[in-house]
Amino acid sequence: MAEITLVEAIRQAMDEELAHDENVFIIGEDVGVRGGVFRATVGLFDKYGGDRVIDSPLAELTIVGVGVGAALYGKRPICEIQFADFIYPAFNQIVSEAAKMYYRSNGEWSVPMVIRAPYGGGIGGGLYHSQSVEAFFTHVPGLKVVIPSNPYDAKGLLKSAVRDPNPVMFFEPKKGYRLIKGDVPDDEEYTVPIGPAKVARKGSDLSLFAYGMMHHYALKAAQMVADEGIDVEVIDLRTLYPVDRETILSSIRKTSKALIVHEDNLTGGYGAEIAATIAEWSFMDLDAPVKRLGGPDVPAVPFSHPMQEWFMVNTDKIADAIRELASF
Amino acid sequence: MAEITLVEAIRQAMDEELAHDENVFIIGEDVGVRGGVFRATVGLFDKYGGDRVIDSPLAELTIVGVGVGAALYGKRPICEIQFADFIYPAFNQIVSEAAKMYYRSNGEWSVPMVIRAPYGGGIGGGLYHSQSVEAFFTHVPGLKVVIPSNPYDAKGLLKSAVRDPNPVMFFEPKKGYRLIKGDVPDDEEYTVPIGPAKVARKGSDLSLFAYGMMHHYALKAAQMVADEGIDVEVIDLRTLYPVDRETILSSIRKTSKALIVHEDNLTGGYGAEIAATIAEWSFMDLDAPVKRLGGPDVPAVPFSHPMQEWFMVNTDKIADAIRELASF
Amino acid sequence: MPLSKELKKEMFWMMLLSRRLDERAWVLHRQGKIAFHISGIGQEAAQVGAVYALNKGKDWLVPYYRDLAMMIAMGMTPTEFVMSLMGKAAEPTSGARQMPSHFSLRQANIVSHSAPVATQSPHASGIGLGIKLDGKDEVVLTTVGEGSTSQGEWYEAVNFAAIHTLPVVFIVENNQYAISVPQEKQMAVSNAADKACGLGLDGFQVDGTKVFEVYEAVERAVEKARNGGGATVIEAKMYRLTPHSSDDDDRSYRTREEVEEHKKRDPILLAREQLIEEGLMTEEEYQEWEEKAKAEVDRAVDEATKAPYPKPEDAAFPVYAEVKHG
Amino acid sequence: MPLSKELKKEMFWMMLLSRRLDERAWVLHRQGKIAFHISGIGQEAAQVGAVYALNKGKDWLVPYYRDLAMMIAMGMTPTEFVMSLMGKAAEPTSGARQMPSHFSLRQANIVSHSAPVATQSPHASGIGLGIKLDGKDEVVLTTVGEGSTSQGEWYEAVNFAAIHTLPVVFIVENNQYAISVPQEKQMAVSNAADKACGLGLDGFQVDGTKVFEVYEAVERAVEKARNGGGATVIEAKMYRLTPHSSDDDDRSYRTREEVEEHKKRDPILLAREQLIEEGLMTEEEYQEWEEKAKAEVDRAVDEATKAPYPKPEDAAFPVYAEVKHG
Ligand SMILES: Cc1ncc(C[n+]2csc(CCOP(=O)(O)OP(=O)(O)O)c2C)c(N)n1
Ligand SMILES: Cc1ncc(C[n+]2csc(CCOP(=O)(O)OP(=O)(O)O)c2C)c(N)n1
Ligand SMILES: [Mg+2]
Ligand SMILES: [Mg+2]
Repeated sequence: MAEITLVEAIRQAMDEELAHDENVFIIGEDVGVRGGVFRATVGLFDKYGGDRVIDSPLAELTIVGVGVGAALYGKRPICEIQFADFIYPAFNQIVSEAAKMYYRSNGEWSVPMVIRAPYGGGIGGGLYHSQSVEAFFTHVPGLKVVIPSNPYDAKGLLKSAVRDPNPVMFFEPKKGYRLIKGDVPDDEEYTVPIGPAKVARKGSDLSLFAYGMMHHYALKAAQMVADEGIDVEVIDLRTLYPVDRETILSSIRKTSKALIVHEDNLTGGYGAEIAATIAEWSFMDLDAPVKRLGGPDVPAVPFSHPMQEWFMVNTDKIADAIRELASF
Repeated sequence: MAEITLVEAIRQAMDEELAHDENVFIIGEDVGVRGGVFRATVGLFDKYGGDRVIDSPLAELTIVGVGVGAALYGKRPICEIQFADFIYPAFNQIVSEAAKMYYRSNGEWSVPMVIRAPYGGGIGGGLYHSQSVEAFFTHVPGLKVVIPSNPYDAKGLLKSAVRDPNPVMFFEPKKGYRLIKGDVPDDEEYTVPIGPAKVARKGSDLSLFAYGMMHHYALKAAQMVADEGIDVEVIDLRTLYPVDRETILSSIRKTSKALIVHEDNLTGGYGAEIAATIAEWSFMDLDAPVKRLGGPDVPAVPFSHPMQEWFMVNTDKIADAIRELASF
Repeated sequence: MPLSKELKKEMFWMMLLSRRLDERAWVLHRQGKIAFHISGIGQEAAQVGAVYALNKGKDWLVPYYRDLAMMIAMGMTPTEFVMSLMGKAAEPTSGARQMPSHFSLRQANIVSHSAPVATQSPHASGIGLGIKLDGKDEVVLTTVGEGSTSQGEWYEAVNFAAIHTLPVVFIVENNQYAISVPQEKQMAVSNAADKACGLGLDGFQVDGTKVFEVYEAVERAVEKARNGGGATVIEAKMYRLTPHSSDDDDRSYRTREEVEEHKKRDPILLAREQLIEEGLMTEEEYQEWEEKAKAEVDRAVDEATKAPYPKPEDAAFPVYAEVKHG
Repeated sequence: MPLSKELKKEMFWMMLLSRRLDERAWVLHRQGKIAFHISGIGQEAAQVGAVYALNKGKDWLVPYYRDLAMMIAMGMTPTEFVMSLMGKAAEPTSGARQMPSHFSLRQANIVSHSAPVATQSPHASGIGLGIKLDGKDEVVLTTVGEGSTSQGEWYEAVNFAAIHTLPVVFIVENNQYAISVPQEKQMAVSNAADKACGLGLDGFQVDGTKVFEVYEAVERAVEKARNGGGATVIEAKMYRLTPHSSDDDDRSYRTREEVEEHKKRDPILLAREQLIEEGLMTEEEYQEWEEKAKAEVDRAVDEATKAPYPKPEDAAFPVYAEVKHG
């Protein structure tokens, strides 16, 4: 085991997959000599060359559209979108093409590709370098949506994503790139399957669902209120789409209370689906309202520090929400 | 009063607004001499000329991006997207630009514009002429999202949309364009405010929330089960975003049961937000699970008739869901 | 490579068969037997000319919805096409999930396309990239309407192929309208081929009503691509002789005189004349072919009519490809 | 219109003030007083030259994030800029909602832009359309980096302006890199200006290190636009003398020698030499200006430092403009 950062785990996953399968290649802005603006591809250009690590033009539609074509040809592209906020020019290619190819061709054509993008706020990035975009994709059958919260999962899930025959959206909590560290086996290869959520902390009073950076905070908040006698079960959703209903509902059967947390805008966010799932399938198990905690409904995270803080969900806000719900 | 079709109501609204404010203009594909592929702009080119009714290049990004610029200049563009399925090339302009302009400039710049698009299936359009896209936009602060279900509302809401200082997404149930008829005053001008949902049918056993074509079916299904002694309150959501929480929650206080219907894919659809809202704020009023009925989670509506029928929500499926929930 | 007599005749046959099939689709629509048809009538020369420059089974095709004649020339059977018109389960493009004319044929390296225009263009560049990365001498040919070149998607696709010298031939089938909108509302250049100069690759215009001229131009571009010379834009100019689709009424935006004028340059007429002039085909032979085409189309309609519809619940799949473990 | 002595000196002053302000931003960043800076150093000639061709208060500007010198020349004060660097409430572009250098100045007809590149280009065309519809003789000028011309968004914007002969001047500030990516990975044409030929409008390249040459080229395009002659693409070629932003380290992708070589053609040096050579400015005058610039920048930092931050809850508004009834 070795303790590494989240971004290093992601780099390692790509390094191993480039070595493992010659059809794998990386395409994105500044992924080559620059090693990516977050250094997620550092060293890969030198190691694998310009044919495997391709600096694209400054055009996300190109990155994804060319990726789809290459995947149809039999390659396994890893497309990097520099910031999740810049994924919209590629929206048509993702939603109309990548997601629907397999179904529309009755299984004749598939698009094995990964689209990686750093997401999330709290890093002084303002409206256009802080966005959470997962909810736009957790509504699109044909896509898988993955958000890791720690290095072990990040590496294992990204390797699974590269090997998956379907298009996988892989969103990385950029604030955690260097902040979140964790152990990763350094002697054996492993993957983490796409699909199952993970009970990261067992508890009996309340189920707390989160992912990415917010899962990190959720664990801290659970720790915080544990001293106050509130026993929180914390679930790392990890694969957001398709939804792992079973893990979610079993937890509610045990705790009877649900709190869902994300940093994305509250209304129409991913939490709505989880809340709706619980309200329909676990209604008889519930003994309190299904509670959501999310970013406020303003267009995106503002730049100036005081306003950014106002926007961001954090450990304290989560702890408060836990207390409120637990005391219901 | 005169009985007119849904599409005629929309045409009249644009006609009146073009006459009412010289800053209003229409831009879109085939909106000129052709009068639109659904004939929603028929006659307007002849009446107002090519400067007010502009045939755009075949490029949705252009339609919306140029619309945003014109709105910044002080014009009031009505942008037509030929089918909602083709809105994705404009996604970046809508989500990054139109929606965020007012906030990001601290109120200095606003984007008064309407984006109209026919949506929905059941018309033999297959995967790419049948989509419901509202859920991508009901998550975007800064936008308003409107879906009318009948000619009176369509005309009144579209006129309000054109006069609104914010960007308004206006989705029209294309299957209802000629199918849905209704009375509209022909002697006096009126508008319908954007915001409030409408209790279209009072009832006490169960609250049924829908919009667009599905609202039309919802009313029929309510009628059907009325004979069986189930008294359904039917709410036409009309303005999907911002959400009219008050109308929704008051209805639940009365009926204690909620059924939400849309034709869009179930998971991550707009119904999730309504279900989540109810599960959080009306929990104590509920006596049954919050139920959603939506399209299945396949990429989009298939073409061939038997498969299309399998996909589409219809009056019978709604009636079944009502019966099931009412008997809980 | 100059075309042999046999090949020339074969090409004409493909055009003819495709035309009669296309016309039958209009009839089926009028008879209420199908719900929708989008036609390639008038564009057969460009389409057949283009794909005969490909090495079938080796090269790749990324077509658009008007490319019926391409599909027929590449091996899709008339029965398969009529099944797609009727939404029958066995149609090979999508198992009746897509509307008709949203083509795909896996075994012929013909990639599935969708309805939003120009989304296929970057796929062609991506396939070209795959070919280059694998060091193969395959070529991709892709098509689009002239109106669709207004999409940034087309520009980005060509730009990428030009930067990376990819083996892609971008054909623009310029039929002078995008539904009702004429070319001058789509672009300020006189010819779609002129767009190439702004993207740093060769661009040529060719008379899209002349099948053998199209063949020659595309053949040069294909061989250039195969030999590492990179991408080319070829505009084939012709005229859409029918309304945009069975949902369209073109009388609102163009005169009957204009349409009639262009019917004089119907590519089937022109090719037939040329073959007869060059002594490659006799009038009798032509009449036989007409009969044969009619028989093939009759049979296709017959077979397709008998073919079963999909089961409703077939629509539930296949959303995801299965993950293989190990 | 040839430039008067006064105007030439004023232009130089704007360049100088902007440069010293920009340099101070780097210092503030090193001091940990601000979190982020994106620099216009090396691009001042292109920027000042371009906006002096506009009729201030009448024409429109749709800038991008490197256009600090444009903003200063158009009337944004150094204090306002430093407030935006520091995220202070009173900064006029966004009330500190946006990152610094995401410009906007309502009273000067300078439109708010965002971070996703090239999204502003269609806005310029839309403003141009508004001008044309209203029959005004205003002009819009918009800027973008050369890398950003790879976006379909830019292509579509220029295409629309070309089709409709709109009064728009599209400037491409070609500083030879998009973060780390050099021009040859963005386009297959030799010059960004060449893209114009594929779009059916005039395109010119100008030496972006020479402020008066830029002025002359842009002035011609502006007057053409004003007189109904339509849009122009102008590529101003220069070099990005700093890393992409304060988050960047450019040593991974370019040599120090390359950067030093380009510093010899620093537009401030070139303009200063020219003014002195032409006898429009003395060395003493220049020194005075340096002091004056330093003083202005000092004062800006001072004022901005004292200015208050926004209140956290200010972030809740304004999401929607208020609907007026009646
Ligand atoms: C993105 C998108 N927008 C709109 C449409 C609707 N539409 C279908 S075909 C067409 C016109 C296409 O014109 P052109 O590219 O010239 O091809 P043609 O049909 O003339 O062969 C339009 C607007 C579409 N399919 N996709
Ligand atoms: C759509 C989008 N993708 C990626 C980025 C990240 N990014 C910011 S600036 C930049 C490079 C821009 O290069 P260029 O257009 O040449 O302008 P320059 O910065 O050199 O002035 C990139 C990739 C972005 N802002 N927007
Ligand atoms: Mg056309
Ligand atoms: Mg640059």
